[in-house]
Amino acid sequence: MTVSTTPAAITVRGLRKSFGPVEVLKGIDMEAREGEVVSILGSSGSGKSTMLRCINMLETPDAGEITVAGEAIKLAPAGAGKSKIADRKQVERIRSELGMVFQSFNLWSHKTVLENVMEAPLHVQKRSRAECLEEAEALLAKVGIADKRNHYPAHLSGGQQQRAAIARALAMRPKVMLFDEPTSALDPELVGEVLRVMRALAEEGRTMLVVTHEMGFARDVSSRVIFLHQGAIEEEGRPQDMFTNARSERFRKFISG
Amino acid sequence: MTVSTTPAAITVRGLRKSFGPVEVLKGIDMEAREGEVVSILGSSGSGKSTMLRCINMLETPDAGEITVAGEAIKLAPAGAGKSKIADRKQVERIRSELGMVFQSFNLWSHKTVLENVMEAPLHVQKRSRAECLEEAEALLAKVGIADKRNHYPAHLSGGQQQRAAIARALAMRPKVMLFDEPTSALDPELVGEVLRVMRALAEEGRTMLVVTHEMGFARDVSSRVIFLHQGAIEEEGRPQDMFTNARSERFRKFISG
Amino acid sequence: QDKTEIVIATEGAFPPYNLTRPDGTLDGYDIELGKNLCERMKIKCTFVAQAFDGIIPALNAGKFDAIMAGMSATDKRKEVIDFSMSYGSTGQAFATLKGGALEKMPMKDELFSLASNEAGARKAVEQLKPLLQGKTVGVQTASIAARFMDEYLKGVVQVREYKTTEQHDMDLVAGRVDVVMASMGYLMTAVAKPTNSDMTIVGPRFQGGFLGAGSSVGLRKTDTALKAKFDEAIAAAKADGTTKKLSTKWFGFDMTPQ
Amino acid sequence: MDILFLWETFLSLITALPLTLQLAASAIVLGAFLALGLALCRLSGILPLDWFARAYIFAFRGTPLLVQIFLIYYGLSQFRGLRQTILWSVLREPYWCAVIALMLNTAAYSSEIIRGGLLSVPFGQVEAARACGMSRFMTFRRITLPLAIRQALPGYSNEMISMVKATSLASIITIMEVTGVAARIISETYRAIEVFIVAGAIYLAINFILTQLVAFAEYRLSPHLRQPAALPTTSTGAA
Amino acid sequence: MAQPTIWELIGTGPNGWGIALAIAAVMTILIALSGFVIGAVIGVFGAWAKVAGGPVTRSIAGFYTTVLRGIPDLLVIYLFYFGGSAVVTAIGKLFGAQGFIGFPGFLAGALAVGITSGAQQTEVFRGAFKAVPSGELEAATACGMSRWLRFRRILAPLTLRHAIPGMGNVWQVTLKESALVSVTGVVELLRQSQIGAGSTGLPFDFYIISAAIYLAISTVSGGLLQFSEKRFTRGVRRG
Ligand SMILES: Nc1ncnc2c1ncn2[C@@H]1O[C@H](COP(=O)(O)OP(=O)(O)OP(=O)(O)O)[C@@H](O)[C@H]1O
Ligand SMILES: Nc1ncnc2c1ncn2[C@@H]1O[C@H](COP(=O)(O)OP(=O)(O)OP(=O)(O)O)[C@@H](O)[C@H]1O
Ligand SMILES: [Mg+2]
Ligand SMILES: [Mg+2]
Repeated sequence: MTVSTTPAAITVRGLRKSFGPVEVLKGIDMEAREGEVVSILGSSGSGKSTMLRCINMLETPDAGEITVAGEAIKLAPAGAGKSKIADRKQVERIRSELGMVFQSFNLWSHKTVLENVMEAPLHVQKRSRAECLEEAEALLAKVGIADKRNHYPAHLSGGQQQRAAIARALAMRPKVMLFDEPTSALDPELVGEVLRVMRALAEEGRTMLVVTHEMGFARDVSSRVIFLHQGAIEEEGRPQDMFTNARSERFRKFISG
Repeated sequence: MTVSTTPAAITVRGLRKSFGPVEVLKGIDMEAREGEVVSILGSSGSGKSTMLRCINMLETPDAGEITVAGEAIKLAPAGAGKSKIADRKQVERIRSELGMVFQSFNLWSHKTVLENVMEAPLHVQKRSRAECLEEAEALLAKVGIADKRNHYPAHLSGGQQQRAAIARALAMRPKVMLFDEPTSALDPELVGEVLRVMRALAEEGRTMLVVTHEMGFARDVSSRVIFLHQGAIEEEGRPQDMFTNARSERFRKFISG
Repeated sequence: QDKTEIVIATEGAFPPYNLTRPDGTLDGYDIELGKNLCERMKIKCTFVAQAFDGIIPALNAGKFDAIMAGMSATDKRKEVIDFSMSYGSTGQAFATLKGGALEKMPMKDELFSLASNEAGARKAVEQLKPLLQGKTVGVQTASIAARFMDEYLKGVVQVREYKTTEQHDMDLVAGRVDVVMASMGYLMTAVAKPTNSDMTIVGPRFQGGFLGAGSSVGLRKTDTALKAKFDEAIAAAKADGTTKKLSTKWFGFDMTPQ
Repeated sequence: MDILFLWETFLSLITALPLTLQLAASAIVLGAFLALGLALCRLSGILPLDWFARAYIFAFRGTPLLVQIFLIYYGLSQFRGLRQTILWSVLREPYWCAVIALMLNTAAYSSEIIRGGLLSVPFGQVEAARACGMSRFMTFRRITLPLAIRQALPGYSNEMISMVKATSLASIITIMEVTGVAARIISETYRAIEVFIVAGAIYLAINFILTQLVAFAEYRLSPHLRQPAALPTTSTGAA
Repeated sequence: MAQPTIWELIGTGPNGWGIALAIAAVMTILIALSGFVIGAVIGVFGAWAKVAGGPVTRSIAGFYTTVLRGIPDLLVIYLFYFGGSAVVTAIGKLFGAQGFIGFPGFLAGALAVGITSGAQQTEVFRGAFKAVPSGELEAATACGMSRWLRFRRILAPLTLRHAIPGMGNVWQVTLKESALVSVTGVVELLRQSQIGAGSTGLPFDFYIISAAIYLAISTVSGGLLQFSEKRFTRGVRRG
């Protein structure tokens, strides 16, 4: 692992998670330093989404330690090899600093696009309505769906929903962003657009964990690549090293398609 | 348009569709001959999904004529510039020959993966249980989720859900397949896998309409490409022509990302 | 514990014993007599309406102090509450449809007392048995009429129990039952209703014994002083003809108990 | 408390139990079919059917069951004409009047519960069924209804329980089911609380069994909402 | 005896029961409304306890819903009115209800109705909760919403969307159930009709009048429910 003086935004140690009899994460260790963009690659079902979801405690890890901005999330044993959240307030506070874009978007169906984007800044962060509105409009314009601001999610196309979800996550100005395949429903042109937005965020020093199938993004934008295979990290490193000179046979096969 | 002697599997003439005040499809004319693989490209919100959904009448077109395997779908005027389905039985019959993979998968949440795949062959097409089971297992193995056969959709990863949806559509052995971004949630390796499956289908003479953001697929597999822009066909042609020598400025910009 | 003020409960929908006027005031034989009795006892009393269902438990729970609701003092009731002496007794009578098979029931208007003339009553019933064989009789649930059917006509007639007497009248008119048994006082007013123009009172009447000593004031067992006062007042009202006057006004005949 | 009295009361009440169960079961089963029909009328989009169902539900939910039973039993018998027809052979019987009234009433309530369940089905899943050529009926039978039932079950168990309790109103039309007998014992003994406690225990027992059955059904019907238990895993690892 | 017509009966003339019926109708609405509101509050907590509670709260809630839904409502009212007289008096003081109605029968009735209605609403809310897509809740969790905020902003509106038809049912039931309160001496609509029917010997007229008044109350409340159903189903796509 690269040694660095930048403080770690996210540290994951010995993360394990099973669903029923199946162990999905088999002890993950990783770290993302502030301002880093980490791409998480891996085949379908390898545990990428589960890992992101463990980081903001949507799934409670069975074992392991997760540290966000230097603060370790407190877990308590819950018997039968499981854990549970020990301090709900702490987790809520930490979550409000982690933005998440879900693989399946999960927009709130009873709110319009604009309301979706304004919800968290307004009610979780308690910022002023005028400020939230202005920022929400700007974000919607940035992702190109300003004209859909008053539509309900059910009336949007797939790509529009995904962009709304991205805008919603950005609206919280989180320190760390967790993206679960944020460009899966987008056309090449928009992919370029969204990647530009993400690059700008990276330059502002925002930390990002991005699950992606866009090799272009992994190679060109990210500062580090993690390759998950069957619930364990098979290989990780700087993209220029990994894409040209991968140690793992599995990874070489993966990128060749 | 290329003149050909192969009969048309799908013909669309003057297809129009509005949602409220917004006209989403502004008169689409297209044709897919038997055994053809037509890629439908277009930016997010350009009406690709709506077009596929009109072809199997999940959205009723406002105007226009849709012909599947030489049989024109009967529409009746419904006032206010709208139409409605005139012959429900006809539409049901036609639908059972059109396989569809939805952009949002739409797996049946109360059935396991295997049950999802077997449902239509067993109950719509009334094939024997043994045959359906054998075929379903084979399809699941083909898309690589045989071990998840007894899982419910809620317990699958995004890519696994998408593959289950593909298997479900294939299980009906439809004459025409409508794919709405069938590889959006898949990693490059699986994309390759699924595209191979699709190519094999094409070689069997199955007609396919594929909405996709995979330029590789559009270029290498499809026999024709349609580029939708703001609800109208901006350009169409053979992929080799379009990708090297597009007439439309818009399309050139689109593929350059 | 000499009370100067009491609350008396009545049902409020059982004319002519008690009924409610459209403006909400209570009226009827129970009420007029009750007011008269209170004057005699020099007690200020208020009448309230209370559904019959909960009336005895509510008395015992202390929601009010006395019941005057055309209630017969039966043995069963006496297990739970006390009764004053009777202030009205009409006996139990039959009613059937005009032109029906039972219209010609014998012994019309003859009165048999189960207390003083048990044997006579039994003979009368024996005479009625062939006529009533297999007929359906309507009575009010758990009323003394129901008890009468159980003791004297079990196996001969089919009994149907109704929540209110009015309901068995309706079923008599509709033809679901052949004959009903209820208190004479009630039946007199029932047959006078325009809707019951086909109904007529037939056969003998019965009273006394388990049929109870007639309508009495219901009281808590602990209120012995109040009971003494009521007894005294009722005796006085009987003696000076008040009960005769009031019952003739409300029922059309004198029902002062002997 | 007087144990002997409670026991005697119990013995008298239990003889009326079969009648209570019979009334409840016939009303619930017949009512369920009618309810489904009404819910479908409401959702059919065919205006006359929709209005008919609305009016029906309005009338039967809007008025007390007691009044309905009363009007069906005593009210209809007021019409001399009706007493001459064949219908009278059914309406003459208190039992059938009770079943009819209970059934008509529960159908109105159940149809709204079923409608709520039908509306909660994610539309994408209906579309997927249509897209593979399922007829409207098959889509309904294989996809919409199973999903709707899962959603409506808790509410429907409410209604079934209400029906069991509502059979008690049949006592006003001379049917001697559990409450009818209880009312008789009360007016003979005036020990309302004790009798009601025994009757209550009997109803509670019926309803307890009923809720357990519904809960079991609910559990069986929603494996997709639970974590997979030890499924037969022929684990070959992810693809 | 000249029979008054139905119009005279509902009028305010010498034979008119109009005012008495109007007062009784207001009483019915008051009992039903307070019972329903009490029930809604209990229902929310009950459903929450059942869905999110630990084993102890869950079994308490389970016991509550089973028993309160299982026993006849009349028994609950009896227990409150006779048995719990002392408790009711204490609570009455707490709420300062004395001045308003001036009769603990009302309080006993409203509480009894509320507690039974609460058991039903618990089940309605629980069923509706299960229909909320888990992804939308996760999205709320992920942006750091506290439990309360998530409940208020996301869960409650989405749950209500599915709960409203069921709540409509419970409201109708509660409205009818208010009639049972008459055993406590409260003169509500049905009791007033029985008084009128008994006192005049015109049962049908009175039952039809009361049915009409119940229908009128349902119409108004039905309108409100439909309005809220519209409001809460914003953003739902249906074929
Ligand atoms: N039910 C609906 N009601 C209103 N507007 C709709 C509805 N469905 C789609 N639209 C609008 O129609 C337009 C076309 O939608 P469509 O889903 O066809 O886009 P698409 O080309 O598939 O885009 P994507 O690549 O993002 O999936 C969009 O602007 C969308 O907002
Ligand atoms: N709630 C659950 N219950 C049971 N199994 C689950 C659950 N969620 C995920 N899994 C299983 O865990 C494994 C990892 O899932 P995960 O969603 O993390 O995959 P992924 O790497 O994100 O894949 P994809 O690229 O397809 O989204 C999969 O095999 C999946 O079936
Ligand atoms: Mg995933
Ligand atoms: Mg689309």
